[in-house]
Amino acid sequence: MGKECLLEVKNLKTTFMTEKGPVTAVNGVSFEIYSGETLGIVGESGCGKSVTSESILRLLNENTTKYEGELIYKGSNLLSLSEDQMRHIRGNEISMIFQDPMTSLNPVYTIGYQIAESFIIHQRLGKEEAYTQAIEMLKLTGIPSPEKRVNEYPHELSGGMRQRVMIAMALACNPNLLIADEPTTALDVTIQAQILDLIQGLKKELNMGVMLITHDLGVVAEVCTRVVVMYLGQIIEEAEVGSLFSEPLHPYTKGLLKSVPRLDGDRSKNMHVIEGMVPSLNNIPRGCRFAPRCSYSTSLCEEKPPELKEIEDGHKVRCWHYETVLQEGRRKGIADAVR
Amino acid sequence: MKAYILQRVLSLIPVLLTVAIVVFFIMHLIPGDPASVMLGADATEDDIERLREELGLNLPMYEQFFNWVFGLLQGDLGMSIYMKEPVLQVFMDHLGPTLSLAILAQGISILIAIPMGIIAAKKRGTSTDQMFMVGSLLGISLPSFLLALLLSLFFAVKLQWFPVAGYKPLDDGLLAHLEYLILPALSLGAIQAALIARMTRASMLEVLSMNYIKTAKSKGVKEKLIIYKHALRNAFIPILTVVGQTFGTLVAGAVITETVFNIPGLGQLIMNSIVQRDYEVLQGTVLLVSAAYVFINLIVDLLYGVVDPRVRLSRK
Amino acid sequence: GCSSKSDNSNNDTSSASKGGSLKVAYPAQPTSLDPHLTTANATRDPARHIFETLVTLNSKFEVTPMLAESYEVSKDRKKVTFVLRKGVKFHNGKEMKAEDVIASMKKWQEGAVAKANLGNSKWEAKDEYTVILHVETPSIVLLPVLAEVGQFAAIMPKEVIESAGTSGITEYIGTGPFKFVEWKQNQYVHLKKFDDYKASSQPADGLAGKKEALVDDIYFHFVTDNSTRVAGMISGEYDLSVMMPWDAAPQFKNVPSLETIQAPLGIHTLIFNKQNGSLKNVKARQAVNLAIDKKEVLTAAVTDGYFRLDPGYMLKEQGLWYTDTGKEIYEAKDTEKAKQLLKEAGYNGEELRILTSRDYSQHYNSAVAVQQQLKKIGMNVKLDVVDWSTLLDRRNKPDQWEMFFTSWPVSATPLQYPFLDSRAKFAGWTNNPEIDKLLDQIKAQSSQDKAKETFNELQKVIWEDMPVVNIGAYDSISVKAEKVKGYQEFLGPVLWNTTVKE
Amino acid sequence: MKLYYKRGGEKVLQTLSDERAPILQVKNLRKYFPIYSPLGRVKGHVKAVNNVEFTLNERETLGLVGESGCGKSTTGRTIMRLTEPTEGQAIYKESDLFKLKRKEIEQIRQEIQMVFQDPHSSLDPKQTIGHAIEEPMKIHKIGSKKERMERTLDLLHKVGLREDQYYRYPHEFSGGQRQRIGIARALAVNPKIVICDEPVSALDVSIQSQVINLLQELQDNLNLSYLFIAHDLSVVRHIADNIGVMYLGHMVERAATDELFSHPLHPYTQALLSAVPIPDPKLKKERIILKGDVPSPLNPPSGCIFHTRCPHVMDRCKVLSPALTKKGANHFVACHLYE
Amino acid sequence: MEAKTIIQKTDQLYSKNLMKKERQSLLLRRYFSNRLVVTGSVIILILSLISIFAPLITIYTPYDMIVTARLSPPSAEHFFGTDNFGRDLFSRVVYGTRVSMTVGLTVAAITLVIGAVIGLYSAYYRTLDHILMRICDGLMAFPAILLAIALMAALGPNIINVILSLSIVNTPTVARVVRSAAIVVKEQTFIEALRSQGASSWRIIWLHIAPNTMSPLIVQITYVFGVSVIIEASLSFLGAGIPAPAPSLGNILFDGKIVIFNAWWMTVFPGAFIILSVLGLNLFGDGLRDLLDPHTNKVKK
Ligand SMILES: Nc1ncnc2c1ncn2[C@@H]1O[C@H](COP(=O)(O)OP(=O)(O)OP(=O)(O)O)[C@@H](O)[C@H]1O
Ligand SMILES: Nc1ncnc2c1ncn2[C@@H]1O[C@H](COP(=O)(O)OP(=O)(O)OP(=O)(O)O)[C@@H](O)[C@H]1O
Ligand SMILES: [Mg+2]
Ligand SMILES: [Mg+2]
Repeated sequence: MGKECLLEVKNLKTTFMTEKGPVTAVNGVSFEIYSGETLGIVGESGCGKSVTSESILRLLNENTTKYEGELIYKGSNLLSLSEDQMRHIRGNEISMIFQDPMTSLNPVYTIGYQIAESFIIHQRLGKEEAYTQAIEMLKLTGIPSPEKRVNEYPHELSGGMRQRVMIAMALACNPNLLIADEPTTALDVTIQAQILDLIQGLKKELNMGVMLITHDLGVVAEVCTRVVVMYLGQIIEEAEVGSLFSEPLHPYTKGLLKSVPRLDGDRSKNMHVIEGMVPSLNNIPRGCRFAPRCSYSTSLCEEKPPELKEIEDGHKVRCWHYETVLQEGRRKGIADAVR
Repeated sequence: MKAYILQRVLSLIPVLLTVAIVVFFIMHLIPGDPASVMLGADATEDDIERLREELGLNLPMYEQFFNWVFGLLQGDLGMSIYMKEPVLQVFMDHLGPTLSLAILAQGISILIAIPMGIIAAKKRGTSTDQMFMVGSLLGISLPSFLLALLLSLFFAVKLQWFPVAGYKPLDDGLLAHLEYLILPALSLGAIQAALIARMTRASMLEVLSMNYIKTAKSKGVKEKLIIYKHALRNAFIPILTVVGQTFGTLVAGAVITETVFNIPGLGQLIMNSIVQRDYEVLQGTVLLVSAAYVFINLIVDLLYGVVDPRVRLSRK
Repeated sequence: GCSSKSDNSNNDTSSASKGGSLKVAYPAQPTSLDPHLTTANATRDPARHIFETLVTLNSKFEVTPMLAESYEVSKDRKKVTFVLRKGVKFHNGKEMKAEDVIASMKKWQEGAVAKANLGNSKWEAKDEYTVILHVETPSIVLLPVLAEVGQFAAIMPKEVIESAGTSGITEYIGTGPFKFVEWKQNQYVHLKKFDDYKASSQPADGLAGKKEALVDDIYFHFVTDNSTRVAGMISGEYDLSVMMPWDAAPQFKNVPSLETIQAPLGIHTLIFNKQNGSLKNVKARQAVNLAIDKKEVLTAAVTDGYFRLDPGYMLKEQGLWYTDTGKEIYEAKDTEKAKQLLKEAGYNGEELRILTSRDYSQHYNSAVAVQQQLKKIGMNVKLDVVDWSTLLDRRNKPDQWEMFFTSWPVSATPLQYPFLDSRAKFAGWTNNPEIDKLLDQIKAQSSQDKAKETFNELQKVIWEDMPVVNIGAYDSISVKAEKVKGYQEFLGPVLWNTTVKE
Repeated sequence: MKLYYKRGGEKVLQTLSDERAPILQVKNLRKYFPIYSPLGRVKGHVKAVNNVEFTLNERETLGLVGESGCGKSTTGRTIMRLTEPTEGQAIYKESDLFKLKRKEIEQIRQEIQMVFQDPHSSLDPKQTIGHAIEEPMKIHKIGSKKERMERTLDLLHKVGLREDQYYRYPHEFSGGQRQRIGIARALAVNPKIVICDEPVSALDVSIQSQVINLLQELQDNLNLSYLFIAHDLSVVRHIADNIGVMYLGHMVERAATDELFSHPLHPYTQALLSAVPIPDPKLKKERIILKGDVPSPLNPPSGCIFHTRCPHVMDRCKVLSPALTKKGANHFVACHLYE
Repeated sequence: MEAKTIIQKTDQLYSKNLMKKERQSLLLRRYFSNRLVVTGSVIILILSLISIFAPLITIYTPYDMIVTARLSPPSAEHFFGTDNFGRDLFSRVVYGTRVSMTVGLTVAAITLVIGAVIGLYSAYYRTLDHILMRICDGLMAFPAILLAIALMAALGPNIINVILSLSIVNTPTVARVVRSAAIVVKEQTFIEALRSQGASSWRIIWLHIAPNTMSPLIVQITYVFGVSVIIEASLSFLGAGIPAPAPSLGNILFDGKIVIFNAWWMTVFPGAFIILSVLGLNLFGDGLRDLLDPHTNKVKK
């Protein structure tokens, strides 16, 4: 299967008008998604992952949100489409799964209806036909006895099942691109494994592009092909999964990787810590946004924001000192290997 | 479900008992009694005393109370002293106008208020929103008697579009029936409308910020459908609650409206029973009105289940 | 436009259009339509169209036969023989006979008014159409009481009386020109023309004489809210409304389709508590009289033009009784002297309560005005505003009030005023042996002239001892639509011989 | 006093936990929540905790893991007597906590404190954090006003907050900081045992390690014993000396940490371990994906509670419930496979 | 050591003051940017000033009557005209506002205290809840104005009884609001945390649950204030409220009702004052809710 570029995000900037003035939650984010690949977007809570994904479908409140940049999908800019054209894309060509399956399903309608609705809107199917299709979709996601389940309400299902319903709904119209915004955060590990497995399987089967948003690097390592790391509304690093984990270039990525507790880590050591906290969006550092927490930080970092730079093939980083980081990492890697 | 209804009905007992005690003792604490009222201003004390005895009003209060409660337990609400009819009968005679009035008032207020609330929520922060909300605030601030007076002055006396006062039962034709009820219903429904509009707006705003609205949007559902299908139904529970509660206040509000528009409903009945000290009528009526209030709220609770399947099975 | 006291009683009514229905906006709902039971106007006004009495009053307040063809008082004044009119039918079709009269009178006699004046008098049927009343002590009020309009001596069928309970009859069947159809609680009383009514052959005069139902239906709509009645009259919702608020009168002048009718209502009195409190002392009461500006009080109560400053306890119209004795006392107004009298009475700023109710604006307004006036002579006056029924209850308790206002409808004789007789134990508890003696004397007088003379004496004593103060006489206002013709008011609305031109 | 562990440097291996004196022994703990019918009759029971046994030793951390709803919090809350147990014993200092009177238990709470999962709702939003930390001292009437204040400032310092934050309100802090406040509050009255109910689940990775390090440090300095409840195995592995694995109210396996991770015996433990995503794309391990959802505790399966999802299910499992049996030193498992 | 604590303390003091100022200025900013509250408070302020300084701004007392000058229209002498006793309407309206505000305020204060106690305790103790809430249900099912009318009839009309009966009528709703807020608070982990520290119920209820139910309580109380003003007026309008000759907005309207055709001023002025005071309070309450609830204030347009 050829890798065609599904969506090109160019310099996306999303600004909220708030009481305290405009807040730019996503500031100049650019990346591409290809069909058949899983792009991971990671970052801590509040770094702008959800805003990025919702900006792509223009789901945010139009009255209080301003989008800038370009979202090139099939040659046209999503940001300049009319609401009607956009609606045709939503759920049909690009669809989305949200983090919390409990609150993301409408509690007052049966899951059958909610899945069927996609068919009714986009394929103009009759009610009965749409329900049959809905049952098919449920079957696809591996829910047992879907004929019965279609008539149940969200609250009658467990978390894992609800997330399957969300997936069934999102996949109803064979979208080209699936955006999954933290699809497993609310679930237990064993259920998470089930769901990730399902998404992976379906992706292969339907040759979609998947944009997987998460803050769990473990999940990224298991399912993604490429990763974008975000920090405070910006991309700070982008790479193939392998090279990101083996050779993180940004001190933040590195810190993050180290502070994730590992089943095979050394128990007796203290856990690695990234000191400090993420600054608020109202109070963004002048230079590099990570500078206040960075151990490599110099006066340059505090003065001047670095650009996102492509270092190797497909590996981009936004840091003045990536070389130092790289070298240190390599030395350490050798040391580890020796030990 | 049945068990739930049964439980709710059982919980009526203490509520109604409270009402019974309060209404009985308030009534009997009021100076004056039916005997002196009935015999008029010039009656002598002896006459009054004699009538009092005949009516059983000279018994100790607790005895009267227990007699009454005992009757209640056997389903006997007592007799009207003046009308010489069973209280239930009297109540039913006066129920019609109030019911019509309340339904019409509630209907008008719902018809005006819910769309207003939805539009305000949709256009949050715009001048339409502000206009609607200031309007609804005025609705809350305007005492209903003042509104009743102004409406009657303008539409009935000046323009003569509607009759000033009075009532025609439904048997006289729907049009005649409504003709007499429109103004009272408007004045009675204004506060309700204001409350419902505000609640609708608040509730819609909350629902519109929910994740499932985003989900619907991400599916490509039209905005209109999102509002009317996905949001409104979810926003309905708090609206229903207000509707249920205000239905109770409608009866209270009817006291004033019925006085101004001279409608022979429960409000008038209650007022007259207080004035005339028709103990058992007042006690029975208030008891039934309270029961109706509780009952309406039970229905509202059951409607929750229709609107929201989550409420259907599990209740805390 | 506004017209005088009563519509010129037309004799051309017969030529006027008949039929139609008359919608009366009535200010209060009766507690019962049984006239034997209560003195209330709300009962009297609808009931007088259903029921009739043996004798009644003509426009000069003279006793005139009604259901009786004639009556005759025996020499010793202990026996009155009534000959009944023949062929008078009750609404149930039965003819009125002596047994009905006797049953009715027995029941009526249990009422307060009758009991006080007739005592244990006995009724006897001489034959089917003759009844005889035997009294123990002769009394000048005997016939006036039988003709009294409040708690009146209505004649009903015997069966109706037999089936009556403690709180009155349940079937409203009389001999009047209108028959009872329906009473919708809190809504209306509906009367219908009684086709078999047998009218008296005498010309119509007051409540007496020929009565003819010229409308098919009468509705007494109970409209308790004054402003609603006003609005209803202006908008044409109702044809007639009695006891209108005086303050609304100017408004009616601007409406061409309405006519205002002014009729004497009665006297306005301030009653003192003579059993308890500071006003036990006659000097204190006299001080109050001196302090009150009666014109101001009446203006506040019933507005300008609807009252007469008059010391008489009987109305000027009642030539049989009227006297203006006590005028000087009535008109005297002297704050200084009042203060002086108060001091003599030993008044020390104790709180005096005026018991009043908003249910009657004239009483309430008077109370408000008097409170201000009494303050000027240093009296510490408080208003106790309660609802009417509470007032009725509280005024019977000597420790609960010092003063209250009340009005007295025009009465056939002064003997009906309960505030004079110590035996009536009426609120205020007048206990003046001299007054009692004079009352008895009036009762025992054999001629009206002598009775009037004694009454003159009585009124003088009243103005001196001041068990109550007469503030003045005042009129009621009724409003009718222009299309209502032949309507007159005599001690209440009279709806026979009245037409509605449609 | 003997130190067993030194953090951050070379480790002193400890072998037998029996060396340490038990401080809290929980035996045969059951907690059934009655379910009422609308008429107030008991309809059934949620068997939230069913026959749980463990021993917590002095200066040791006992980890309690399991998926959502398996009864971990209920266990902790029952020991605190925040909810009354249905059955069982909890021996602390020779007395049974479950038999103490109301006043006595209020006293004993000075020695057993708790840190909660949700840092947002576990602090009174209307109380400054200084007062929040002082509150337990006030309750137990410890020290004068001045002493309390000084101790509070000291505690703030200890958990890495600035003294001048004494007068700030909870909403002015980030999740990690709030959790530190919660910890400071628990430590204010010098407890012996701290029950930590998922203290880091709500935190971001980079903050999570800060809090865990803090907990470990405090344990060493203050000789605390932790009952550490979590669902994240990799975190528990880091901090716990012994681990109990719970499933549907039952403790299915208990062992020393290293033993459990190297030789998981129970099929559920094995699945749980395999489901934890490893942040290393090179390490593609075989995952055991369990079928279905966790059954409801209202209506637990007969026999072995795990048999509905167990890959090794045998006929026996459906009828016979296995007992917790000893398999090696300090390793207990409840499974028919090992009988 | 001592020096250090002193420095620390001055530091704390300094930062405490600074923070207080910061907070105040933020609150002030939010206050002034909220048009609702500002309008509401301006209205209430004006009305309060009018009622407090009533004797200073009126020429006549509300009782002076010149019966001959009854029902005269507004003029330079009588700004609002005179009433049916020839009393100065301006003075009566001003004093009437005073009465209405007093009634509203006192009822609000009484219901606040009693409602809070009932609400908090029934939220905390389940058995108590069953009893108290049934009683509240009963009182709530009882049509409020009827309860007030009946109570007034029983107790006799005077301002204290008006306040008493309005308090009885309104307490159940306040109790309910407090209770439902308190139940939510009670389920929060910090209450469990307090229990796990050994805190007594008294401490939990009064020091922790109570402060957290404040914002819905305050909103409800402003509502009660408004409702009391209206019910008092309605009672007076039905002739069962503040007894004469004391003026209240309602009984002025009651008198004005009959002369509405020929003396509009007796309806318009007291009516406007009632609407103004209730409107002011509602605006204030609404705005206050927005102020107290950080969520509704986030997005500005
Ligand atoms: N409607 C909004 N108005 C103002 N600020 C907003 C709005 N929505 C999001 N933000 C801010 O934008 C930033 C990014 O939010 P976003 O939801 O994208 O974070 P996230 O990376 O998805 O975090 P999480 O992992 O918690 O979901 C946050 O600081 C958030 O406060
Ligand atoms: N008060 C209660 N009434 C009824 N059931 C309860 C109550 N508290 C807890 N439960 C039930 O007991 C079971 C165990 O709950 P518990 O909170 O102990 O689980 P947990 O392991 O802590 O889960 P989590 O990881 O989600 O916190 C759950 O099924 C829960 O629904
Ligand atoms: Mg997000
Ligand atoms: Mg838990």
